Amino acid sequence: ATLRMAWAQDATGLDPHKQTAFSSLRLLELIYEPLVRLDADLKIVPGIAQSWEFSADGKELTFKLDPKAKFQNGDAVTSADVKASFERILDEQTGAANRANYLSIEGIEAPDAGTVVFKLKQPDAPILTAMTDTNSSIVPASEIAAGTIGTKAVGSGPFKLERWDPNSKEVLVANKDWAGGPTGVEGIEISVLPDESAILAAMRTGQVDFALLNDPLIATLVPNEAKLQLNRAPVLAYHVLQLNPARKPMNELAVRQAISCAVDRQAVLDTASLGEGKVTGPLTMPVYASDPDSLFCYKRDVEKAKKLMADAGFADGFTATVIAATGEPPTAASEAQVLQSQLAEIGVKLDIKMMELNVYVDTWLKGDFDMAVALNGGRPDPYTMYNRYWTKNGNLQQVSNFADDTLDTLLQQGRAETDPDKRKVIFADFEKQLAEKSPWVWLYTSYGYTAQQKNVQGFVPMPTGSLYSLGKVTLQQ
Amino acid sequence: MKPILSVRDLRVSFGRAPNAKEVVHGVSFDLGVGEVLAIVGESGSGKSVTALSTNRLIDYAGGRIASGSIELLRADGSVADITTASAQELTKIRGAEIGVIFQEPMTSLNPVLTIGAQIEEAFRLHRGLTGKQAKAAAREALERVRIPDAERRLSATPDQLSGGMLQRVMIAMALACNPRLLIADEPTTALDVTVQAQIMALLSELRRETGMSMIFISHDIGLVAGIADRVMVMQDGRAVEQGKLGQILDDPQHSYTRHLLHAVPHFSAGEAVRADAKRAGEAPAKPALAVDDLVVRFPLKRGWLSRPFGAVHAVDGVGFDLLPGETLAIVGESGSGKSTTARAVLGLVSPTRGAFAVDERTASPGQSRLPVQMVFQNPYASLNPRLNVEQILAEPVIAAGQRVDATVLVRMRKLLKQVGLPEDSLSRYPHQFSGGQRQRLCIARALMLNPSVVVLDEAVSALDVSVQARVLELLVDLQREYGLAYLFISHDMAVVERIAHRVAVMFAGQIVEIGDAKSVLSNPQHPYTKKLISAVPTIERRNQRFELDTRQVPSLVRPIGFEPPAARWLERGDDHKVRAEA
Amino acid sequence: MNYLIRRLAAFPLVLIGVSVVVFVAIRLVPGDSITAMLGTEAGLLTPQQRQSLATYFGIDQPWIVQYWRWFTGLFSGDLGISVTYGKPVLTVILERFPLTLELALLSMLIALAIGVPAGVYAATRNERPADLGVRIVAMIGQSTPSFVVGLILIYLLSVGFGVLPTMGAFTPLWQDPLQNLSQMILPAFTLGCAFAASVTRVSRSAMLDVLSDDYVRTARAKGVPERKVIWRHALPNALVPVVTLSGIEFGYLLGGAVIVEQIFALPGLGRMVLEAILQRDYALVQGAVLFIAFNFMIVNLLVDLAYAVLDPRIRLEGR
Amino acid sequence: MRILKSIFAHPSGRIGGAIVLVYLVIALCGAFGLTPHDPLMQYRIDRLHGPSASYWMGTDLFGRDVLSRLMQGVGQSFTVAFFSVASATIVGTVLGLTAAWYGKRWDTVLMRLMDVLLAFPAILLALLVVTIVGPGTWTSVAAIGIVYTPIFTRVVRGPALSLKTRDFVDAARTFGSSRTYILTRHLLLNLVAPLTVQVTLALAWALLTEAGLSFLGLGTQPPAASLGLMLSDSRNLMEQAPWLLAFPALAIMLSILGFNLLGDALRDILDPKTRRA
Ligand SMILES: Nc1ncnc2c1ncn2[C@@H]1O[C@H](COP(=O)(O)OP(=O)(O)OP(=O)(O)O)[C@@H](O)[C@H]1O
Ligand SMILES: Nc1ncnc2c1ncn2[C@@H]1O[C@H](COP(=O)(O)OP(=O)(O)OP(=O)(O)O)[C@@H](O)[C@H]1O
Ligand SMILES: [Mg+2]
Ligand SMILES: [Mg+2]
Repeated sequence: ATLRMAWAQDATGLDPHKQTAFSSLRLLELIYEPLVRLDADLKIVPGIAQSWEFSADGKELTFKLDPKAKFQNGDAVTSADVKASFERILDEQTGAANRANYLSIEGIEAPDAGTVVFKLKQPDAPILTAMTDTNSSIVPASEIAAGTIGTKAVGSGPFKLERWDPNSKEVLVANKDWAGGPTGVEGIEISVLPDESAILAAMRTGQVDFALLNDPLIATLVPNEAKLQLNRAPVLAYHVLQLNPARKPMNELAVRQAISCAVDRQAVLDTASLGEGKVTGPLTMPVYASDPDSLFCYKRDVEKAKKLMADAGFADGFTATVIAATGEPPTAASEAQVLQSQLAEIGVKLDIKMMELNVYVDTWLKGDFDMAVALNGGRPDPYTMYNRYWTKNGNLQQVSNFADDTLDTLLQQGRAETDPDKRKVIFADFEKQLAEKSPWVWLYTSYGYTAQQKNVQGFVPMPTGSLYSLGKVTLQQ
Repeated sequence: MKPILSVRDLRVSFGRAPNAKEVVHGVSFDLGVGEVLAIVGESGSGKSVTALSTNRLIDYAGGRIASGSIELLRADGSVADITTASAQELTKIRGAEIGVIFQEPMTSLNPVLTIGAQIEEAFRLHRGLTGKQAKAAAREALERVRIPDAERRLSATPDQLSGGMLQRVMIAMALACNPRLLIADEPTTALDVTVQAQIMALLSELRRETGMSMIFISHDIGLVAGIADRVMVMQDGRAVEQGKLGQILDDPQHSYTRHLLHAVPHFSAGEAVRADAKRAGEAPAKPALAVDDLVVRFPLKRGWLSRPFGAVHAVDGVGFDLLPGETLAIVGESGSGKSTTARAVLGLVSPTRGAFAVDERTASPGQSRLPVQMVFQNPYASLNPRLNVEQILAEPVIAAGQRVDATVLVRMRKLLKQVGLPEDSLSRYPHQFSGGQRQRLCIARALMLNPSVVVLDEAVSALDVSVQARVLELLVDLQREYGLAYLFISHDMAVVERIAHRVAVMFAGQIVEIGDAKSVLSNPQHPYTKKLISAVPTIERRNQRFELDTRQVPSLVRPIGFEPPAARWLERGDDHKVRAEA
Repeated sequence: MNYLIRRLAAFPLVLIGVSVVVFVAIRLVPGDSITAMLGTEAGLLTPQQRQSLATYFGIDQPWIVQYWRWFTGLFSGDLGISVTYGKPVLTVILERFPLTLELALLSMLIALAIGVPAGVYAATRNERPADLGVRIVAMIGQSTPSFVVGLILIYLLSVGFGVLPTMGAFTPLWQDPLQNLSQMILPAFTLGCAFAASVTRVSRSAMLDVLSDDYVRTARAKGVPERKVIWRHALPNALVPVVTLSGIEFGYLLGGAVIVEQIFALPGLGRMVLEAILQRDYALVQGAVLFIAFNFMIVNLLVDLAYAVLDPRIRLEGR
Repeated sequence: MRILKSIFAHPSGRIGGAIVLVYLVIALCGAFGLTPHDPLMQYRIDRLHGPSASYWMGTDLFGRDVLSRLMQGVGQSFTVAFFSVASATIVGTVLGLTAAWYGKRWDTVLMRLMDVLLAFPAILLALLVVTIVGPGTWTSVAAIGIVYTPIFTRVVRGPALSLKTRDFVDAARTFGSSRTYILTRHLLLNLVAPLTVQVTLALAWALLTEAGLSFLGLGTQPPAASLGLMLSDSRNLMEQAPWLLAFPALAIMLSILGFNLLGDALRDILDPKTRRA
């Protein structure tokens, strides 16, 4: 049987090393495989690699590859392919999205066809988590040499891409050679239905078996239908109000804290997302997350906020502009409006400026805003997730505009530490500091939604939003 | 013998019940078999409404027959009351038993259907002919109205034929099924005199041939005289008088009939020209306007790069002079270049060649601001509907760079009074005036700046006869008072006779004859002038047989660089010369 | 013939104008293909990486050079390569065009089939209740935004009747006509609604004008039955404004009906261009807009030719 | 005055005029804050309330009063429609007039330029303008204005060409009236009729376009309301809160209906060709 699937946003390209859009990853992870992957509990499990181990000094990481792993062109996956793939990622010319995570790699060795050794300049615990990313997928060395990555999709995953009409449909067929065993369906046909209410309509009439939903307003309607089932998974991505500490008056700690105290995070969640989600601190992965209530000002306290404002000399408030992207996420405009109304209570007058996504990204990357409503992607590892913003030489320093010695130190410590328990302590401190210094106001994490007909069996929702388990899904007649 | 049509106490009204407005108030008449009844009367007197009631076409114009009866003697001898006939019955009667010809041949034919299709339709509907037969019948019908090359014309669309031709097509169509009654509603009003004569000739000939009856509507008594057996005079929706043609013309009983007969300028072949000729005797004054060798050509272009391949010689070597206080009339048929001459004099088209002098001030071609003013043909089109009278009269003053002050206002009032408009006119808008009043306004406007020459292009053609007479009087009075020189363009010979001192006859862009009005009108020399004058209908020419002449006006399109041979003028009197035929 | 040549000769000028406008406009928009692909992750690129991506997307040269390259490519029929689709722009456009064309044709058909008879009927019932009824319905149709019609249609069908034509995967007409029509009928109807309303209003008023013309009176005087008077004599004369309107609307529809395509998930030109803009697929935007403009002009030309066929008085000179 | 009277006498003019008038009043109330509630006030406990005595048209996702927002939205939508049509009218009229008057090369150049704009798909044109400048009220005004300018240019040029050949213009030329005088008094003044009609129709279309732009997220910016934005915000709530879609949709339809009716009436009144007994 073929699984009929629908989503609102289509992939934007096929190069697994370059494409970072959520919509692209959902497609590519069905075709390509990384060395290791994450399971539903965010634990690292085998991918192409059967096993792995760090050397005692933490400067060598060795993988043993699965001998059954085969590319869709029939070739076996060898250490040469792994080496070539990582060299491609590391090559500046490629423009690979994940390159920054691998800067500690000094050399890659392939002692035999089934073994790969990464030599590191320094101990790097998060590197293993980074390798679970679809952006670190292994591609055939032959395709790299031919320069066809991005035009032809040849991976080792459960499905082969047979046909792609961008913004219209994809046809995937089962990969008979898949090392993970036979797939539950013969193929997947994905339709792009840009309007989510149309997706719901199509599911109601039984045209679609499985769909990816973005908009909580639509998702909450699914449980009303007898034949349909809604899958929810908390995700790592977080909704946040980014302040720009380089701009007056957000350069004042008191002002930032006042804003943090004036925000009723639960209300934002309730209104913008119909309560679909959880209030969160900076760390969204369950292993590291602390109880939000223990964080600075997570209980709304308008009086305190007003006092802080007064202390900073802004008793009368001030005016600032907040930017948000149109439709990305769908709740952005709503969040901005709730925040606007909440901050008005302490005299902070927000002007909302909605922007087309690319314009927004451009502005955001330049750090050219007073405040920004954002949905930032999360990573399973705190260091990978935040080093870009809060280390002094983080790549997105110009976005966060906030360099802080304590935060920097904590992150460096966490990176080098390989003992999980010690890491937890370090990052708990990091989270507390971050919430208190309030460069940003973290709001909530939402759910990743998928909707399915009840006869679809075996789908496991993932916090990363991954649809990888579609490989094992079956259709009951 | 029973009359073919018997109308009793016909009342027709427009509009819905409460606001219904009756426009025909109880008209009765009988029409004998083979008889021609003329209905005359001024515009709006109800002529058309009466006629269109006889086949109930009036229903479609929003009218309703309120009461009365219309009895039609049908071909099978039965009598049908049109007022109560069913829609089905009416479609059988229309076209088959009652044919109609309308005033505007240009708009009365369907522009998107070929002539052939439109004529064939009548045969299909009433004779059941189809295919080849219908086509052959249509061709025959066209031949019957003397259309040359009928076969080819069948596939032409109306825009490809001239007005005269189209009216013939209309007649062919109306007569296709040999109706026993033909209604001709002002069938020649839109046509040139010469063409009018041809159509009239055709109608009388066909009538003799077929013996049909006819209702002939016209406001031109002269025209009626040529064809009618009986006349009915209408005024304000009533038939004020009816009787035999002779009786009405020679012994009118009703005052309105007398007024109508009196007001209409009758052409009398130069007998009625003005007596105050300027050129008689003493040394002529300096001309107010002198035109010498005026040439206007409109280039014709074609092809990729719009290369000119020829030109319309609209005006070719026209020259004349005009003394103060004198009227020169330019006559000629449509397209002969009359208006173009006037427009060139006014600087509205730039002449290809030629010189003007106004009050001896020469002007280069294309330059306006000479003391020449113009009165246009259509009083409705020549006044900006959005300006009030004060603004309209002020325009020439503003254009001349003067202030609109108290003295200007005084002059406005004076002129308004002189042209016979009420005191309070200044604040009114053009739509609040009748056609005649508007033309007076135009005249007043033309006089605002004390011009020495006034060009009047068909200035009275659009007006009702009695209004026409009054405007002509006004023009003469003003001419006397201000010593104005008039360049008077018209195709109506009777009007020309009344106002012109001199007459110039234009044919195909050239003046073919020019001279003293009396001399030209009474003793025309050029063949074209002769034809023109013989075509003018008058009440003297009763039941006259018009000559049929189907020649076409020559084309004015000439190849590039073509120059006509120099004119040779033959003197035919003191002030009367004629162009020698090449 | 001449006229055709002259009109066609003006095409390149207008197209160059269009191409310059779109070329400049799309580049004035902040963001580029790189941010469109990587989103916020684009910030992680080193300058060197960025440079090589710029080369990959062909946006590393000054505008003038880019334009010239693109412009000279036009002459060999090369509109560039779409970075989203990884295919030549022309191929992408031509894949989308049949749907757009079909949708436009269908909605025009629906509009004319409803609008013209309704307009004619209303005109013959001038100012009577039937006329007012038709006019009010037409005005309501004209004043309802198409997305409202579309959303409500989908909702009613899916919830009320539990049926819905297949959405997303589009079946071309030549593959499965029935399936294709079932997919197209709703969007065509949605678009056709407002279109039909305009046609109704225009044909009504044109018909009213024509019915008071002299030649209609002539036809009646000939004894032509009323039905024939209306359909054979009056209607052809009333068609010019209807053709004008249909031409304009059709021309716009050929540019794609963004919103309706979005709601009904049709892979048409409109959505393609919208997405190309959002994804900063410069070559595709340029090519598509040029293509749409070209179609628009062809339609205009056809409309002018149609005038000449409909009405022999209209000469194909100037405009 | 005369016009107002005739509008009142015309059946569809009466209805259309009344509707437009009511909307103007609503728009003014909305603009001056004369609304039952503060349109921005978020009554959190009353989120997504159906129509009731205190909220006649219910509340939205944020607990804001829909009626108040609708009133403000009407003002906003009308502002966009009014200014965009006004600018298109002014620019289009000037261009159309000069094209008709000077003719020749100027006409050719101008009309080809208008062709370029016309050939550009309208929604794309608006889209590009909006993405370049960033969305907002005045951007919408500019975008819609640019889209309508070529239409007005054509609407003016056609009749201006024929007016140019009318007798009263010829008469003016024989007096030697200045170009500006002729252009303003004789041409422009007589174009008022077709322009008025076109303006009312364009207003209706501008309302629709504004709605379309807002639907794509390119129009009015939150938290301000416009009819189109309210529609687009509510479409995914169509099932939970149908009133959120119904009222703005009705409001849009009714306003466009009003403008169309008024436009029809004005055409009947001002255009002598369609003036019938
Ligand atoms: N469709 C109509 N609706 C209302 N009134 C009309 C209509 N047609 C004619 N009338 C009125 O009926 C009266 C008679 O009109 P009719 O056309 O019969 O005049 P006429 O004698 O033929 O004039 P003309 O010489 O101008 O043709 C006029 O007062 C006119 O205003
Ligand atoms: N602008 C123009 N371009 C080309 N040909 C023209 C133009 N104006 C006039 N003509 C032609 O010049 C000739 C003379 O026209 P004109 O208007 O002077 O005739 P007219 O004697 O005034 O006719 P009417 O009695 O119908 O008014 C006609 O054949 C006409 O078609
Ligand atoms: Mg009459
Ligand atoms: Mg003339």
